[in-house]
Amino acid sequence: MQMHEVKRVEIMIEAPMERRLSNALTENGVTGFTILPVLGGSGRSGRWSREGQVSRAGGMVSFICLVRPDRVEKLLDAVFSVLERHIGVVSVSDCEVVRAERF
Amino acid sequence: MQMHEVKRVEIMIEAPMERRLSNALTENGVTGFTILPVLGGSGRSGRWSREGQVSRAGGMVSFICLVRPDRVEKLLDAVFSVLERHIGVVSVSDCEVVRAERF
Amino acid sequence: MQMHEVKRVEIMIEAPMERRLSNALTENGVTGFTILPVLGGSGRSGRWSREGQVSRAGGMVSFICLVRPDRVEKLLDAVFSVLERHIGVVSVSDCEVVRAERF
Amino acid sequence: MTEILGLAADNLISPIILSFALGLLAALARSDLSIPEAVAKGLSIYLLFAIGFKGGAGVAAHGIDARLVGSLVAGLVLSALLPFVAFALLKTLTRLDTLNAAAVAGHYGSISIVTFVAASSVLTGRGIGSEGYMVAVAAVMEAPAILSALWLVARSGKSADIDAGLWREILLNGSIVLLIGAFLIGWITGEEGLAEIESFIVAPFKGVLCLFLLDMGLVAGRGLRQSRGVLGGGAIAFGVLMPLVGSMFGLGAGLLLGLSPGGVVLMMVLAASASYIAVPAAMRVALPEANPAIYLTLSLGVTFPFNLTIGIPIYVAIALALTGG
Amino acid sequence: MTEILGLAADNLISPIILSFALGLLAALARSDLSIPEAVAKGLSIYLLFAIGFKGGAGVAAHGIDARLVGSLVAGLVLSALLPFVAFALLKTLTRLDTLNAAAVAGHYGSISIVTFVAASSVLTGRGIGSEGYMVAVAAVMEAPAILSALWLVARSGKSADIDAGLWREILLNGSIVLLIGAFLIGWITGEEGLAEIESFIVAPFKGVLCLFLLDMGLVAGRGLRQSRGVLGGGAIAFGVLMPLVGSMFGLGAGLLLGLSPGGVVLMMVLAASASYIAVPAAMRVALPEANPAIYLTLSLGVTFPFNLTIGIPIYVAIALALTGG
Amino acid sequence: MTEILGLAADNLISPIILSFALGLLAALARSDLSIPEAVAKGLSIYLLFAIGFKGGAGVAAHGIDARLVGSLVAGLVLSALLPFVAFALLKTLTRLDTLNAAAVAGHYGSISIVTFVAASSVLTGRGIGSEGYMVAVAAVMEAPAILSALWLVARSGKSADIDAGLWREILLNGSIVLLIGAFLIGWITGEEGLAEIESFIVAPFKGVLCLFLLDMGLVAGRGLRQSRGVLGGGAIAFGVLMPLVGSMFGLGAGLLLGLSPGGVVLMMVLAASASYIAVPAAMRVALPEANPAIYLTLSLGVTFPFNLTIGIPIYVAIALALTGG
Ligand SMILES: Nc1ncnc2c1ncn2[C@@H]1O[C@H](COP(=O)(O)O)[C@@H](O)[C@H]1O
Ligand SMILES: Nc1ncnc2c1ncn2[C@@H]1O[C@H](COP(=O)(O)O)[C@@H](O)[C@H]1O
Ligand SMILES: Nc1ncnc2c1ncn2[C@@H]1O[C@H](COP(=O)(O)O)[C@@H](O)[C@H]1O
Ligand code: NA
Ligand code: NA
Ligand code: NA
Repeated sequence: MQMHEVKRVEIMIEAPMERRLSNALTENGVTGFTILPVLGGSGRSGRWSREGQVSRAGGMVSFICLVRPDRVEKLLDAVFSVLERHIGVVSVSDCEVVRAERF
Repeated sequence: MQMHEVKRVEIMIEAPMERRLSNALTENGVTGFTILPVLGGSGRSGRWSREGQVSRAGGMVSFICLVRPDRVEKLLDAVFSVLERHIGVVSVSDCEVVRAERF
Repeated sequence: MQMHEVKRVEIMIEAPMERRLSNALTENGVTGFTILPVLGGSGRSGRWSREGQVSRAGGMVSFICLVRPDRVEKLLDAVFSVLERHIGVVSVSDCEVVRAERF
Repeated sequence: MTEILGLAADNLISPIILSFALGLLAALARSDLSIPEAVAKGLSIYLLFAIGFKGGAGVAAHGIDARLVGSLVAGLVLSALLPFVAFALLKTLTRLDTLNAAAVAGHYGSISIVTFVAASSVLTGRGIGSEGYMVAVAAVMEAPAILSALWLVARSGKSADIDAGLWREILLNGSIVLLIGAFLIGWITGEEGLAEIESFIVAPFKGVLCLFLLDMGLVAGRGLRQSRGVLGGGAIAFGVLMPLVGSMFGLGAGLLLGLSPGGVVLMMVLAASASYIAVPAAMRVALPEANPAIYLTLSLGVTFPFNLTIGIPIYVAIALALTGG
Repeated sequence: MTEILGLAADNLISPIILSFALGLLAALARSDLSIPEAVAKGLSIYLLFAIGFKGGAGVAAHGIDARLVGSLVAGLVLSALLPFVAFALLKTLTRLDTLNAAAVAGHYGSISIVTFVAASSVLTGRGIGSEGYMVAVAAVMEAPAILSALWLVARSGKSADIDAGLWREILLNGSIVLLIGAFLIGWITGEEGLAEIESFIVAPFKGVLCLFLLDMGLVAGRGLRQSRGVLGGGAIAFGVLMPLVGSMFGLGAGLLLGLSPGGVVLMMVLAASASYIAVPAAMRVALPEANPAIYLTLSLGVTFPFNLTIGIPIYVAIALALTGG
Repeated sequence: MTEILGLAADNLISPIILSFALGLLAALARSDLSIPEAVAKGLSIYLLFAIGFKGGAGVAAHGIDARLVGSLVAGLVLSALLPFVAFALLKTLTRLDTLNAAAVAGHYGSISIVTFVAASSVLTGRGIGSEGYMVAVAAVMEAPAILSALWLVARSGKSADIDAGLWREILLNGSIVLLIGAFLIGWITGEEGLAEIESFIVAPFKGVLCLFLLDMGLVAGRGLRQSRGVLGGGAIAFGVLMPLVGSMFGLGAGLLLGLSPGGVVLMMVLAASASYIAVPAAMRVALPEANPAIYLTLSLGVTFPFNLTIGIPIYVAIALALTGG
């Protein structure tokens, strides 16, 4: 099968910021992404787990966006406009997709 | 540690197709995969979130398969036999594993 | 944006081992990781799904750790000290991050 | 007429309807109020178990009825027949293509068990009895409509992806199995069984229904918000007309069978209501090209609220008038 | 004094408090006992729906009261005012910087609905009536405090990230919408509506509250364990003093308005309690640099248990003494 | 004999057993009926809380009993002893290696709290009283069997992975903590506490148990389907014989201690039942090489249904015959 190169951007972000990140992505033309639930984790701000949260104030979610390589820069700008002051992690890796027309 | 190259295939697919994709993979000799829940997302068919779903008709899941590089082609054929008419996204990336005998 | 290379280690492990793996990572200086829930899967020990589990004895979780390349070896040692006798899958891939100081 | 309006007004200010309205408004106002998926599913399991069990216990109490078989057959026929009526109406009122029209039509042959539960609760509230086996009729009406919808598609030359696995999924889907299973348990254990678990399945029933309808309102509201503009005026007219048309078929069947007034109401409700669980899931598998926004919005966003608020009082009024109940 | 102690002791050996203590101890001992997130959310939806509905039905039964508007205004003022009191107290007792002090202060102007529910249940248990509209007062007190906290931050030159979306989130947050919605449903459907769903929202209420407080204990215990050392002695003193100070403001408002003894108690409880749901969520968005471990531990780990165990009996004793109730 | 059969038949057509059967059949027929994990866990928390609380309230009502300590000791001894019996029986009936045989044996020394709850509900239904502290006996029987199983493995030269963390997990596992905690709360608050939350933990208890057993049936059915062929005839025979053998030990202990007829039944049930929550979790950590399909299928797929349907009526009949109850 004919494969096309894209970038896979993975963003761990606090749950209360979910809607804001979705909006920022959409407004910047990134209309394809998937949101995964997160059970817990550990970082500089310590360990946490979903169970210990009494409210949506706690907890994180993980965004996965597949984008064309030339759009990564713009995507990251959008992400950091939201994420800047918040805890969270962003990583980018290479991957290939079959149906390229949609990215 | 001695590392071995494999491919990581990530498939986002509608939840009602989960059983069919599992079966197609197994029938094509791909017996190793992991299924992750998905909270929501956005694509050409618009935005959705798990909360807005009244039934299993909605929602997606994410399959992750680690396979030996020479078996990717067959895996993708199996995936697209199921996925062809459905919405969903398939991506392939490189990674390394330690215990190679199991892939 | 200035990007830095890191490794992305993904570990599928049985749920009852979650606390032990977290501790092993933390004790070995890996203080950044995220834990994702897993719905089901298939491997050499057969197919399973979260629904079929009556207890925390069943089920798996997925750890994602982003680490500096020079720390992967130590991380894998920590992982295998816990995982050795248990079912589970470990894979390592390349990726890039923006804020490198935290890894 | 004034009586119907009075009934409708009475119905509208019940905690059940107002809970639905609260959910609807909250979702339309984009509040983050939400009921966790697992809890909503838990509530629906409770409702299915309770309504099935009480139906079975009812059959145990009043003995089996010669009309049971007739009612089941009527249900099967209605479910298979109504998609053709709906399809014709859709082709008249809307510009939907055959694929989407057939997909929608399938939903209207099948049933909404929550509408059925709400109607039962209205009947109980007004002291109108009904045949316990109507829950079995509800169960048999879930699936045949799917067959009719797929036949409509196949006839037009398009292909539907239908395998043995899908049939198993449709016929053994969780709601049907639980409803029929609880019905049989209620039937077998009878009055005595009912007495044992009455304070679980009878007393708190209406309150649980309120919370469930709150969730239905939330889901319907989110759906309406996301799919604004998907439905034209014709489609919306269909969503209101079709339940009325369907209820007439149900009325005919109920009167022909000689059901009790409450039984006639429930037959009308089953015919009038549209599926939003079993049929959409089947359609995603068999007709992936059909647009879920159309059939879900019609069934859940238009017809469900219509039946809940205006439809049920109308059906009650008509059935009582014609059966002299 | 001995009377207060007797009341406190009585209060301490109720199933509700002991369930909280069980959760707290289990978490501190690192047991893996846990209540699934979805179930805990389901329980809180039940409690909000029930308390709101009963409040509304109470208003329907006793007619609208001239003091309703006054109470709502008093609630708004207390919520906006108390953060300044809390801020001053924090600056005196602790070395928190302005950002964190303001974030904490915001929590103490707002309210904890579970503390309110627990106090209502104590009042019901002792046969003390209260104004049904106090749940509406609770709802209006959720948000104004956030504004005061952000103003305190802005005044000191720091920036708070506050957009229109955040206001919508705060004002239409799920708890407020459900509480007010259920209140209105209870009001509209009145006694009759209450009778319909009484065996769901009245009879099992206290038992559900036990399970919910078990979960609160677990969450508070985990929080305390994870943030050991985060709070100094001054902060802990604040967590115990501030509710007492706040309750005096509530007492003043209640007496001025001429509320019933139960109403005065509830006004004191609202003023004394601190938010751990709405305000922390808003703070994460608007003041991400403020440390959640500080405000959550204070509100959930110190003030909540204090109010639940010692505070409520004190407020009841004082209110009864001063109103002659 | 005919009496036992009559009892068994009576038992078989109760809503509780039929709900289990419904779940089992649905899973075997591959229906997608399922109860969300969170809801199932919520139901089990309810059951543990209710049974523990009622046990404690029972102790408060009837005063402490000289046999309490004896019963606890008997429970500890039975739990530690039965794995050796089970191991010997397994070595006779099956070809399991030492590791797997020891892992299975550990499950049969420990207990199934749902079997205990079902038996309590049968006793309540037939008006047979029992000692409230039997829930404490149940709690102490969870863990010792694990030690025996690990000792059996260590003796054969294999290594078991057992650290301090694991002991904490076993001894403070959620079910034990909740059961003992609720027992203490029931004891402390007594009749009065029970009255406060009776309509939550007593009235709906049996209905909740039905839904929980529906889920147990689903889980057992899925397990049986997935592990078809894992168990040979010898293992299945063990799964039916071992509870009968175990119950005789429980009978002996109960008669020696001079427990009430209901207490003897519960002691038999505890000895006869096998764990499928605490022990499997411990085995995954300590003996990862043992095959979970073997021990889970035996305990959940064979012994649990056996006890639920046939075992309990047998134990009741024997205990009543020998105690003249
Ligand atoms: N190196 C990492 N790898 C994976 N996830 C991380 C890493 N660092 C942080 N995270 C995630 O991001 C959250 C916040 O991180 P932090 O801001 O460092 O406290 C953590 O709780 C983790 O879920
Ligand atoms: N570029 C993308 N990156 C990640 N996930 C995507 C992307 N595009 C689509 N998806 C996921 O696939 C689902 C269906 O996509 P679509 O068929 O484009 O509507 C979306 O709801 C997302 O969950
Ligand atoms: N090749 C693979 N790719 C992704 N996940 C896998 C793979 N093999 C195993 N797994 C996961 O690891 C679990 C245990 O695998 P196993 O030890 O092979 O039974 C499976 O149930 C899957 O969730
Ligand atoms: Na219909
Ligand atoms: Na306050
Ligand atoms: Na046992």
